[in-house]
Amino acid sequence: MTQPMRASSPGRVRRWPPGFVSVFGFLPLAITLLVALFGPWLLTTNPNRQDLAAAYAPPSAAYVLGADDLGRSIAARLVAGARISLGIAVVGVLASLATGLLLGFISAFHGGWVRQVVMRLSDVILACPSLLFVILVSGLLGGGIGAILFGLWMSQWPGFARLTAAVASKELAADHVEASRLLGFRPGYIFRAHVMPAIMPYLTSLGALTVGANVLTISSVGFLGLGLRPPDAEWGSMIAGTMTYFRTSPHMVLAPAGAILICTLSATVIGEYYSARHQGIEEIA
Amino acid sequence: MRRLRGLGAVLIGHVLAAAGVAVAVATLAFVAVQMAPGDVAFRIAEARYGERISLQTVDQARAATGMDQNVMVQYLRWVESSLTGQLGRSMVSGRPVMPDVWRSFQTTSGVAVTGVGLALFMSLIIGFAVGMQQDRILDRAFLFASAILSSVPSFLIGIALITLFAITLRWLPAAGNNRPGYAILPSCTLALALLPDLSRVARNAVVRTLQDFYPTYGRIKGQSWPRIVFRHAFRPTLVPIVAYFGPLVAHTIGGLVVIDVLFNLDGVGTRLIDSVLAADIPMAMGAGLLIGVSVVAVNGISDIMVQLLDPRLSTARLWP
Amino acid sequence: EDQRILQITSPREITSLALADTSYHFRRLRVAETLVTITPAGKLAPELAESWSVSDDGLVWTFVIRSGVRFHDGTELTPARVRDAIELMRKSRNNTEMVSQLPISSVDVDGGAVKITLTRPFGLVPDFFTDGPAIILAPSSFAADGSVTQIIGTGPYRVAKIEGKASVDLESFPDYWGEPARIGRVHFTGTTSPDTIANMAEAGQVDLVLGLPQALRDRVAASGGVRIKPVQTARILGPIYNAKDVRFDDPAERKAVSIALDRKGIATAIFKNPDAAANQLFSPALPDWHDPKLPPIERNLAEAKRLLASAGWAPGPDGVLVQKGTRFSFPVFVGKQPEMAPLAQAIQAQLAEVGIEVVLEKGSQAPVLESVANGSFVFGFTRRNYAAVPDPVATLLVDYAEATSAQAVWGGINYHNADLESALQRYVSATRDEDRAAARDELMALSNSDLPVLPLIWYDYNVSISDRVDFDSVPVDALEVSFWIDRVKWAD
Amino acid sequence: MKSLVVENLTIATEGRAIVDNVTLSVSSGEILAILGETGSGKSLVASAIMGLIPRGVSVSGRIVVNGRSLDAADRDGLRSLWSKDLFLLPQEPLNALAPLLRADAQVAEQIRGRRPRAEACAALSAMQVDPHHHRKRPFELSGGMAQRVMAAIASVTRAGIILADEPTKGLDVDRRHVVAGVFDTLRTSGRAILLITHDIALVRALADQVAFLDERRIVENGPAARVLASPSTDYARRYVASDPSCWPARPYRRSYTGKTVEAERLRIGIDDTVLADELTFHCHAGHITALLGRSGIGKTTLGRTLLGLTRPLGGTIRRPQAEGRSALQKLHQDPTRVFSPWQAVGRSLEDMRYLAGGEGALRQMPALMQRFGLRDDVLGRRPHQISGGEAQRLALARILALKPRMLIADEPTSRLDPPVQEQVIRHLRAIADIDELAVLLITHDLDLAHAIADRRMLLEAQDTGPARLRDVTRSPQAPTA
Ligand SMILES: Nc1ncnc2c1ncn2[C@@H]1O[C@H](COP(=O)(O)OP(=O)(O)OP(=O)(O)O)[C@@H](O)[C@H]1O
Ligand SMILES: Nc1ncnc2c1ncn2[C@@H]1O[C@H](COP(=O)(O)OP(=O)(O)OP(=O)(O)O)[C@@H](O)[C@H]1O
Ligand SMILES: [Mg+2]
Ligand SMILES: [Mg+2]
Ligand code: NI
Repeated sequence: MTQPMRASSPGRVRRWPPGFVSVFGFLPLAITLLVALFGPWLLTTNPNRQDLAAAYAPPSAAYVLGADDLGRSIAARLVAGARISLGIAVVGVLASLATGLLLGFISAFHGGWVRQVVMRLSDVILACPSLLFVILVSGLLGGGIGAILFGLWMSQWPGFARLTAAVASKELAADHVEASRLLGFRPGYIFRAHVMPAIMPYLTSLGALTVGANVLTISSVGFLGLGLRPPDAEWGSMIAGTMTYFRTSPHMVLAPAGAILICTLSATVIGEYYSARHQGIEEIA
Repeated sequence: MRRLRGLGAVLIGHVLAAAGVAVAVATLAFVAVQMAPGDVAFRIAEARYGERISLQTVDQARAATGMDQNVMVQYLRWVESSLTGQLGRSMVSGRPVMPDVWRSFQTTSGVAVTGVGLALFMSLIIGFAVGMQQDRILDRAFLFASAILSSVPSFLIGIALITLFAITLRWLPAAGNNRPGYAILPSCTLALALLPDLSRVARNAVVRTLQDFYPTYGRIKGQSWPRIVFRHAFRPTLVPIVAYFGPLVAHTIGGLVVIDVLFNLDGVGTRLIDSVLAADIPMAMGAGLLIGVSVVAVNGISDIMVQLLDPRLSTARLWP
Repeated sequence: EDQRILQITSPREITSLALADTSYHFRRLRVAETLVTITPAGKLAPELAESWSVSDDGLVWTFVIRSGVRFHDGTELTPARVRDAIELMRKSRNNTEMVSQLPISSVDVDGGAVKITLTRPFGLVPDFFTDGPAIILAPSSFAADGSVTQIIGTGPYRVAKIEGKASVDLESFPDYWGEPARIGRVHFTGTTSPDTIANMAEAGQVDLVLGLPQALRDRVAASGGVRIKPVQTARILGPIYNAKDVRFDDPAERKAVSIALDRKGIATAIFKNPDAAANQLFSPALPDWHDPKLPPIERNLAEAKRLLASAGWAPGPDGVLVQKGTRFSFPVFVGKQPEMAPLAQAIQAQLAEVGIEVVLEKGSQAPVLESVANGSFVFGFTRRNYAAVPDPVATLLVDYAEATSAQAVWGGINYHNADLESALQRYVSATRDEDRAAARDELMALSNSDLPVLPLIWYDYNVSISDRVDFDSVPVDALEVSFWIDRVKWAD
Repeated sequence: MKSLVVENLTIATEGRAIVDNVTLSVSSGEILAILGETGSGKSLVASAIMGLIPRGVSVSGRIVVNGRSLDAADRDGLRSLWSKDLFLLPQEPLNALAPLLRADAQVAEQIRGRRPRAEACAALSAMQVDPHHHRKRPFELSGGMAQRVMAAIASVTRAGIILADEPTKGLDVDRRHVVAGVFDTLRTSGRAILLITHDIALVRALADQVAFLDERRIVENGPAARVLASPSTDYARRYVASDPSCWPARPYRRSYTGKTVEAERLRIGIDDTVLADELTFHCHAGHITALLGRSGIGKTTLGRTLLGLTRPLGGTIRRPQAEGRSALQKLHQDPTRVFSPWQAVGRSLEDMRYLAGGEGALRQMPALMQRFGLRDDVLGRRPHQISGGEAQRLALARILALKPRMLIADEPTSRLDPPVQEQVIRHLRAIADIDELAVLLITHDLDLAHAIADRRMLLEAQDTGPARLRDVTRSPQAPTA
């Protein structure tokens, strides 16, 4: 066994080399985000245009990534799906993040029963697996972007709230906050100048990891057939719709699966990168 | 002695929390069914009659299941039958809920225990092997591989395993739970789905421990390396891993829903979803109850284990 | 002794033991039997009734009950038991059950026979007794409150164990009255996910897949070790509509929607069978009712647009047709069946080309029925089997007869046609074959011109057969009455 | 022969030398004390000798251990000498003890005897660790106890060279003698000891040689007796003189100024545990009142209660008010931690404009900074990049700008080295005198209290029940702090 004896001072762990993070983290995610934002203007083919005669067509000049079971361009649907899959994932994270930040900070700042209420509530929600939650909500509300967003938001804000509360109460107990309070600064200022900078790296990391997890969750819900309303092109339901033909026309499954993989991988790499820069995130989260 | 009393309090706290959560989850399932848009009787009728559903069968279902009664009455009826331990009768099959839910739970826990056990075992080995090589090539390779694996949807992992081991090699059954070895592929799928996160937790725990000064100081004091690893550092390293059991069980139950569908297993998560969508209130509440209790139980066990491992953490942190 | 177990699967689950719910299923598994059955060739055949006859006035039907038949619990089948069972069937308020539709005035035991007296002549009594819920179970099947607690039938197989909704173990019944089952033990797995069914077939884990979804046929066939027997059924898949709704009250509108659909494309791409494209309500599986001379319905967008224009529809600002402020737009619920999602999307895209907007929603039968109940229903799909009782008129009666059509859902909502109603009446009360034939021709003509259901796809029924099983011994039943597993032999 | 020689040791981070060309040597049976400002690199010198220099810090020079000469950058070479030749008593004992192993087990595993457990207990008892603490785990021990467990481990080491980094911090006078005894015994047994400390009294009692580290290099070294008696460099002179025991005592005067804070029958505690009761006292403007008391008795809690940070359990407090905020302010123990660590300290000062009356306060700052001798260039740095003395003066300036009436200073100098402590304390005295500010100075250091406080109050435990407050300003015998 080697002796890992570099430990006298933790320092910063360089888990991912920065170049690596750019190539596998920021670059693919940036491209996907750009595609999601500007894709509809780049598209020459309508993602919902059907040509039953071209159904199951393998990749060709006309269909760069082939056509699906209804003869729709898979490439066009991937581009359209970026907006939906990634959009829901990101918006879901932003909404949970905002809620969690607010409730977490308030419960850390106020303490007492407010904290108890928020924390017990998030305990109960966290005990419910988030995939189950999203499935149930979107099943009951009949699918649709709103239902999935609601499910993601509902199941994810507690994680952010607990993280915020943990970091914030540690930070609020620190001398610099006590000093600021004594000097007469208001909670808003303390949040902005003392607590936010401490939470930010954790939130970035958890946020990025959650975006990745969300892409997977959305695709799983789509796979179970409970996702969005057809014909919306969402990557998971693209897989679900064509899974049957996996062994006969693999391109129909591999293209969206690849998109999910790349997107999740880059979000994971980014999240891991940030959490490696701020050790101890597992303990707090 | 004081610590034992502390543990006793923790235990009671957990039991109370479990009861609370169980009732909360079951009630939530009840509310969810009631809140869903549309007439519940139609959903029950569809689950019962499938293709043969008609306006008459809907009326029949409504009358047979007591859905024509007041919501409060329905809820109280469930509470009443739950107190007898039967959890009522399914609105779809008419059979008592308990044996069915229990069977699903056994299926799920069979797969879950094997899968989680496998993942735990592998991740401990990987975690120690890789964590001690921190930042070397093996560590980097592991981190990248685990990031990739964690980005693959679990249904694709399952499909890959089925294609290889069931269809191509024909070593194992592709689905169902009536064949010997049926749990192997689902468990492996689950294990592979859990492995990236779990082994990262293990690896980080090892790295964290080794970043502390005391293992180094052990060497300064002249202790041997194995002694430091197993006597000084092992217990602290286990703490974050055991503490991760809570999220782990949630991931497991979530992941199993997909695995159930893929392998045609009648698991408890799938049963919860099916029965909520079918508005089978007693069944949904029964399944929710079992899921809630098992999540809380695992959380409790993990909590108590963490506190036994590291008494520093025993300060009034009841749940989770 | 041969300890091998025949492994079978189908996309059905055992939702409950109640007769209305899964009696079909236990009949298919050859556990329970009815008085009259249908052979794989589609002909009526005696089962628990040895023979039957009708009085000249057509009012009294006599069913001679087979003697020496034992239930799986050892008790004997008696005419009294049959009478009680029929009395139970009559009480059902469920209009999908056939026996309750019969105009029965009384049921009596007459020696070794059961006599059924009608209030008016009705030609299809034996046909109606082939219905699934008409199975006859031993009294020990029922609890005191009348609910079914176990399935104690008379078939060649008896239930050894039922576990959950997906697993049934069967063993052959030594005291069976007829030819005993050839394979001693059978295990049935209900599998809802089509991919899982395909996986099991490809892995060689099941010997028979009874009802392999059409879309999976090529894939499973390509895997080797499995052969597939397909057969066209009498099951139609097609749009139904609310005939009172302004969008569908005019036959021209229905015609336009019908010819706006690309049947060939859908049949080929989604159902993998160009012959599945339906040009009439009744498939070739019902030779008496199928008109082979009818030409295929070709897609004709120009004609469709013209018809719609003639019915008063003009394109609105967004391209969707409008008539007096009503947009030609409606929701469609997409069910869970494997073909429904692509089918609905194909139809959405095809109707969009003539200016009809389809909004797809998740959900299957329940919301459809609910919208029917509250009057908001516009458009949906039916998957109607016209041979649940071998004579399609039984199903037509439920859907279109004056007495029942108000409650009918799966054959055109609010659809009334006096000609159709009278033709149906004439058919069932006809005592002469030529009267009946005339009524049948009229029914065929009406159903194909007035389009109560827009014919789209005829379903195939596929059985995938592993090489462990003797391929030729597996009967394939186009009418989906039974799996006939008692006739299956091992390959060696 | 010298046991340990450090030649031309240079330690640097990117672009900045922390220790420059340091040369030291210790013989066996000798104690070398290294004194110097906090952050001057004393601990890093010890780390370098142990081969523990963290990544990102470069090190050069030679280290000779018992005649074996090694490159200072040869980490593996130095590590191979661990426990046989080199032993370290680290600055933070809690980081060095295995967190979940009991104290006696940690000592016992160092002992090669036949009955290690019994010998371990004997060693612990010798350190005045009571037997009922022997089976405790590190986190159940107070800082002082942990320090003594480490001393017990050191007392059984076989290594010939011992590096001790502040082994007596956090200990009261009696316990300090015990630990000093350990080093004395080790010296007698022929060990060479490198002692890093801020404690001049300990150096006087123990050291054979003394070295002063200032501005990255050794400014003066030599035999302890000579150097301490007549330091030749400015820095050493200042260092020795800054020991509060050398300061003149402050004479008693009656007070005529107004009262700032008044407490009547105050009962303090945490949650429902009463720590002290029947506290009736007041502070006068322009006075420094010292609050003395045993560790853990509740001094900090009393301060926090006065500030309104902890809820009083009974009694009344009258506090001055100013501009909607409390006119009571606190000077913290660790000055570098009172500024938001995420921004430059200048930014933290500018943020005062968000306060009521903050603009006016901000305009005062330049003058205040000048008064405290602070240069503008500190403003651009983050808190961890400024020295403790600078930080404490900056904190004082920020507080003064808001014109408080009273200041509660909780051990404001215990993290600072003696020269810096003196500087801060003199500023505090000046503030009290010039700005008529009342100061409540919480301290353990009796000498300090005698030197600058106008009043001294002792919080002392009763035989039964909560602690009481006693005015000891004019009591002749020194209360034990
Ligand atoms: N890993 C590191 N990387 C960069 N700089 C460091 C590192 N460790 C310490 N330093 C810096 O080196 C300087 C000396 O630190 P050191 O701990 O040796 O001081 P010290 O003299 O022991 O102080 P104290 O009396 O407070 O213990 C400090 O300015 C510190 O910020
Ligand atoms: N947050 C807390 N929760 C519970 N007990 C506490 C807390 N803070 C302090 N105590 C306890 O309250 C008592 C008084 O603590 P306090 O900090 O006031 O002592 P002190 O006199 O300032 O001691 P020292 O001189 O060591 O700083 C101690 O016994 C301590 O253990
Ligand atoms: Mg130091
Ligand atoms: Mg204190
Ligand atoms: Ni006075």
